[in-house]
Amino acid sequence: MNGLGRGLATLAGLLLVWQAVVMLGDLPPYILPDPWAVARSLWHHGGSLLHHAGVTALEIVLGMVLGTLLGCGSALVLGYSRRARRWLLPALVASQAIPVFAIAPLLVLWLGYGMSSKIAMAMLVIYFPVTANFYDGLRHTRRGWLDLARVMLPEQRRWAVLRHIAIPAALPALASGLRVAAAVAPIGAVLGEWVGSSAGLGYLMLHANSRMQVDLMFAALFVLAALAVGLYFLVDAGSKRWLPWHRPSPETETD
Amino acid sequence: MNGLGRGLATLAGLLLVWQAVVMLGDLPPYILPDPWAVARSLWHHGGSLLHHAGVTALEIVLGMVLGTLLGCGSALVLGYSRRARRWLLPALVASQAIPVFAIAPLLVLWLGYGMSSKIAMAMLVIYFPVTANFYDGLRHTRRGWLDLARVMLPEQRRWAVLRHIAIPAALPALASGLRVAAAVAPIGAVLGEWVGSSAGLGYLMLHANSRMQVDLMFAALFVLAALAVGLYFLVDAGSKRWLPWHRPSPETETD
Amino acid sequence: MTPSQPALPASATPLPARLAVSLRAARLVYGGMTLFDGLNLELGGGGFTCLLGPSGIGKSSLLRLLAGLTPPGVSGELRGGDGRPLAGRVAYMAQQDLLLPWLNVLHNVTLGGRLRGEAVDRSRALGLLGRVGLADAVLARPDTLSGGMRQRVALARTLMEDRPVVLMDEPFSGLDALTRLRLQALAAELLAGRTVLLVTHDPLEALRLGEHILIMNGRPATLSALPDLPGTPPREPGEPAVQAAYRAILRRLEAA
Amino acid sequence: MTPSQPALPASATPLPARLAVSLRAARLVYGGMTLFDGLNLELGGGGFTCLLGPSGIGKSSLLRLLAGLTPPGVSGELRGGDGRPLAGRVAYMAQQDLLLPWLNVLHNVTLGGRLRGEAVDRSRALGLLGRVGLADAVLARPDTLSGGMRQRVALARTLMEDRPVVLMDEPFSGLDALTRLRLQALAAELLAGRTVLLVTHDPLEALRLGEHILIMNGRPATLSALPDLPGTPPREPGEPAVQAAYRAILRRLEAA
Amino acid sequence: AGEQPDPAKKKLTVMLDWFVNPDHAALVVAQEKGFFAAEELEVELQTPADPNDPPKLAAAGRVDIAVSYQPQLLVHVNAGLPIKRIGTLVATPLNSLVVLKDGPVKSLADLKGHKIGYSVGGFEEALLKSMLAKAGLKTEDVTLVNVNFSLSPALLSKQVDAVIGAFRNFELNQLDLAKKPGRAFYPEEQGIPPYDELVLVTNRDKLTDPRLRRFLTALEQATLYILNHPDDAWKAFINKYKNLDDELNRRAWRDTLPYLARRPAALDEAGYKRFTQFLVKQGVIPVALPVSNYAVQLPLPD
Ligand SMILES: Nc1ncnc2c1ncn2[C@@H]1O[C@H](COP(=O)(O)OP(=O)(O)OP(=O)(O)O)[C@@H](O)[C@H]1O
Ligand SMILES: Nc1ncnc2c1ncn2[C@@H]1O[C@H](COP(=O)(O)OP(=O)(O)OP(=O)(O)O)[C@@H](O)[C@H]1O
Ligand SMILES: [Mg+2]
Ligand SMILES: [Mg+2]
Repeated sequence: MNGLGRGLATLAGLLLVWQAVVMLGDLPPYILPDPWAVARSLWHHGGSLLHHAGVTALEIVLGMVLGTLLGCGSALVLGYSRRARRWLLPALVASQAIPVFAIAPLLVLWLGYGMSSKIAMAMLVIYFPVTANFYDGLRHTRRGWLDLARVMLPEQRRWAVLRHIAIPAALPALASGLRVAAAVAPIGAVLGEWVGSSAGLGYLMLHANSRMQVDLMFAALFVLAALAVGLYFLVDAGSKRWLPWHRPSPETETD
Repeated sequence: MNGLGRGLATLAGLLLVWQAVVMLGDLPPYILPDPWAVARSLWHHGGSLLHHAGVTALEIVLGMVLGTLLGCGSALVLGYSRRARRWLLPALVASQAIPVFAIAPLLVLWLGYGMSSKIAMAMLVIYFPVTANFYDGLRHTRRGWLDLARVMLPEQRRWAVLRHIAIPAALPALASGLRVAAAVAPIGAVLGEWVGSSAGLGYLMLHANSRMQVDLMFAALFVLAALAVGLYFLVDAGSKRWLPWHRPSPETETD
Repeated sequence: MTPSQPALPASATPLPARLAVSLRAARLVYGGMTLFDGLNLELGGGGFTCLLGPSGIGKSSLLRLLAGLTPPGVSGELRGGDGRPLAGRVAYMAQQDLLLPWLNVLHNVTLGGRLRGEAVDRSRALGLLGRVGLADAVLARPDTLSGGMRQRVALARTLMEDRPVVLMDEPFSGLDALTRLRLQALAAELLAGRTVLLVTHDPLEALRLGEHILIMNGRPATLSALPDLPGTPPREPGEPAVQAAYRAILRRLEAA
Repeated sequence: MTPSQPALPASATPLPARLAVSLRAARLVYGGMTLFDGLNLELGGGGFTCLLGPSGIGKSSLLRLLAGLTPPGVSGELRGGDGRPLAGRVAYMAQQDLLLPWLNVLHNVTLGGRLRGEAVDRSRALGLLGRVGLADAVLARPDTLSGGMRQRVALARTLMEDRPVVLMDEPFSGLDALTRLRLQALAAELLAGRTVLLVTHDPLEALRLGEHILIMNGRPATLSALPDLPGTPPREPGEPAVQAAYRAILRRLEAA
Repeated sequence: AGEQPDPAKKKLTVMLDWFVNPDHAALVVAQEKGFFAAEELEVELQTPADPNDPPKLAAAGRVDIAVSYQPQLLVHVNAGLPIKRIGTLVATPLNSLVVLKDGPVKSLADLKGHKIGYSVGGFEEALLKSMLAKAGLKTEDVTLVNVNFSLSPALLSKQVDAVIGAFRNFELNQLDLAKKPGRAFYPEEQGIPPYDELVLVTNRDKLTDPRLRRFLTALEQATLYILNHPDDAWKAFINKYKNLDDELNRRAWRDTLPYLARRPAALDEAGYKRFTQFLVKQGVIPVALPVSNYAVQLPLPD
């Protein structure tokens, strides 16, 4: 069975489980609507969902690109400078624990209600998995390679060593981080929409939620999840393509 | 300078930046109070902050433990069974894109306003970094080791190979995931409290926010960030302690 | 070497029946480059066969194939002398030591038993480690060992496996001359009666240990046997027959 | 070997001045175990010195120390013959090949130049690769190479470095007899006039290449020099003086 | 006051307290039916993440006008927010304590030992306290849970037995449509002085902005239009917000009309004073500031 077929079958399975939960748990629609209601809503609001999904997708992609850049940059600074590592790492970790909604007015004040606040949020959410994984890769460079570089280049030219040895060696770890990032980036964009917005799937969901249109909310969730899955497998394929020396062992290959 | 001293110096640096932001950005105290106001509030509400921090810390720790167990379990299932991999992986990725806050209201309705909904939220937030990193480690076991195991154990006894080879080999990747998890777990717990609760730092923030005690809200944020940093360095120290064969190279060591 | 060999000192299990190995019409292609095609290999039951050949010719690939580790692009028929597959009856020592960094030396040596869920014969493992000269390093982590020490751990792990067919890829390459002589003798003793295929780059080692000597050469590679030497191994390197054979081997390798 | 050696064929740079190396009162302790203490080593400017010794005695550790890779717990004074530190004037080939898996063979060989931001002498690298027999594998990724091929890439990378002091840790251990002879000759040719310290397990290799032969032995380890052999390397293994020295080496090693 | 029309004529931004709903009828209709345009105003409506944010952003000058609640206004001004009320959207309480009709609570006295959900700390607790006192109960007799604006779901899923802060025009309909009709207890019938549910606030320094007066004029006209042409107004409303066209909003619209402030600019100074004193007595705010400190009635343009 090919990838598409498998995906559809997984989908069908999940829908069945869902339906079973609704029926067996005797859940009222305001707690969990049944798949049909959601499908109807998906169909009924198709145009508007598509429109909002487009907005969110753009935010996600931009957030992903910028967040990756920022995350890689931070990891490099951490890997480059011992001083940065000592002072910056705790600050980075602390920043992760700050819930957006708590600083929403601050964000609005700085970034306004436009797309920038959403992109900033998507960045924030993916920033840490990228930074932490890449940095982890950078600090675990194989000892022998560093020794080799030290003999070849005895002056403290950390940047050259980073560039030619530590960074390529850490790319597989970065790819791990990017896979996590791809799966959570949609949350970031939606969180940004939470801060205040007039478009996007997050806006649609909050709106629907506040009006107890739970089926529409689930339809939006569904579209969002599809975006995440697509992004994840894109990143996965990319990492296999660009890191040929770090392919999964065939026994555990996905396809 | 030792770890504590550095921590305090970082803190002082951050406070300076904060003060500068307040002064230069000319931010009114109801948007961003200055550090002194927050420090006063920290002192003044010390007892109640401690109480609520205790509740949140318990939620975080339980969420962390359960999320790690669940994440490791999922990664093992993915690593063990090719079938599971094919059907489950897309579902897992999809589940990640579902913004916690969108299903937080539902979770609360299912699990009540007690501690279980917060623990579930913390679990949900850390689940994917743990699963994705550990699974990544499991699927990239060094080829030679798998070959060795195949010769020693020609029957398909995947569990033995996982247990003795793939799992230990993937522990460094798991540690990476746990570091990310430690930094984001507090958000999960606080999101859970934000949706509905009667104790915890999230509750305190909500409460303070609706009473315009912005300084108290930031004091709570501060305590939350401190929890995250503490948890991160705990996990980091643990991973260095328990994975002696995978220590960072001395050049990039943190202390 | 006769079947009435004294029992292995470090092993409590009975000597397995001598098992011949046959590989027919093997073909291995790597990205358009045919390593070998229609290659046949018959190993009689019991005894050392040494495999020599230039670097990069395909010795390790052949060994991996015999160990059941078939890469993509391989075909051929592999059987034990009894007509059944070889799986489960082979011990394999790869060219890299493949020690697991999280296990100490003793646990690395007893890995096979633990993988199979068998009771681990600790005293036999300790005995083997003593005989490869690592009695003091039993609890050391692999990353604190020298290259030669690592190789000896891998050797002990292979000897621990106690299988009728043993495949070894340059098992002594990183050892000093004396240790090497000692471990060659140890291997000859412990693996007596088993079917051993040993890749080596040292013609003297092949001459000392091998009942049969195979030379792999050419692209696609072929196997050719050196005429069997008189006497039973381990032989003394000083013997005139050995010296003559040494020159013959160098000539054969040069002919590539 | 006189200073008026012909210029290196594959190198355009002038031959660097002969540089002596001196290590005084070196002490290395690993977790309570003293590898050596008060160890002195003087290498005259130019010429091959071969270091022999049992596995695990500390040869690689000594080489790493000379390369400036001091592990914790080390003390001692390391200087060039001109009194200045050695840093930047050493090429080092470790016991493991340490190829970077993401670079092809050519890029691995030219790594040093790229690290230092120098213009890369591609044609010299290709020439070296040709001479180590890897002309066909120039664009291959390391994980598709055999063990001996990897070792040859590492050798080419070391030769590419063009430094007055060259430290090599078992550079030929994974090569077949013929390739080994050829590469020994290549190393002797390209490294003429440099100060070379070469760890080997093969007494014949040491006798063939070494102007001086050092034997490391004991715990804490000490260095003792073998009386210098007549004639200039590379020597023929058949010479009677070589054969006598061979036996002497085995005796010395045995004395440990 | 014959001021010049603002030549810059930049947008007037209004931040709602919550997502658009029939409470905002006057704002939406003024926009859709051109009452703002007639006053040469270009108005932009925004929705916040949290109902506590709009006054802060108005105070910070990020938005011109914010929709808030009278009790919140007093808390905010006491905390030093430089804002003042300039208008009213809903001049009576909408807030109520709601229970399920077939639930265990039939009277306020039955609340003893039950869980009550609330959203806005401080005020709603005070409200509850005095309602409970009327029934002879204390705050300690019930368990309070902050449900952060998820009032109906919390009640429907029986996670709480009552909610305070439910709007009688909205949550009651919501429960009704979920086939679990609710029962409301009205604060103003339990001894709590009436107050303005929804007010418009702006930064103190903006009070002279001539556009504010024109804004209030347009609002007044829109309100009258809604009362005179409820069906046309509804159509205008759902024409703009198509996904609000459902039974819930239709009913909420109908139930909201009676509560709309007829004269949005008018200020009931005595009422404000009385309510402020109530809040002081309940300990929600420390001191009763003069009304002029937090509310004004702007002179309307001729
Ligand atoms: N990082 C380390 N930690 C602890 N012990 C170490 C470490 N590295 C090396 N050793 C110990 O130092 C000793 C010498 O090691 P070294 O690698 O120098 O030996 P060697 O002479 O090169 O041996 P070989 O011929 O086997 O390569 C060994 O006993 C080894 O166990
Ligand atoms: N995974 C692979 N992909 C492509 N080519 C490969 C792969 N593995 C091995 N080869 C090629 O197959 C050939 C034989 O490799 P092999 O390791 O069997 O050589 P060998 O005879 O063991 O050499 P050595 O004595 O150097 O260990 C080499 O040319 C190598 O480049
Ligand atoms: Mg090989
Ligand atoms: Mg060594």
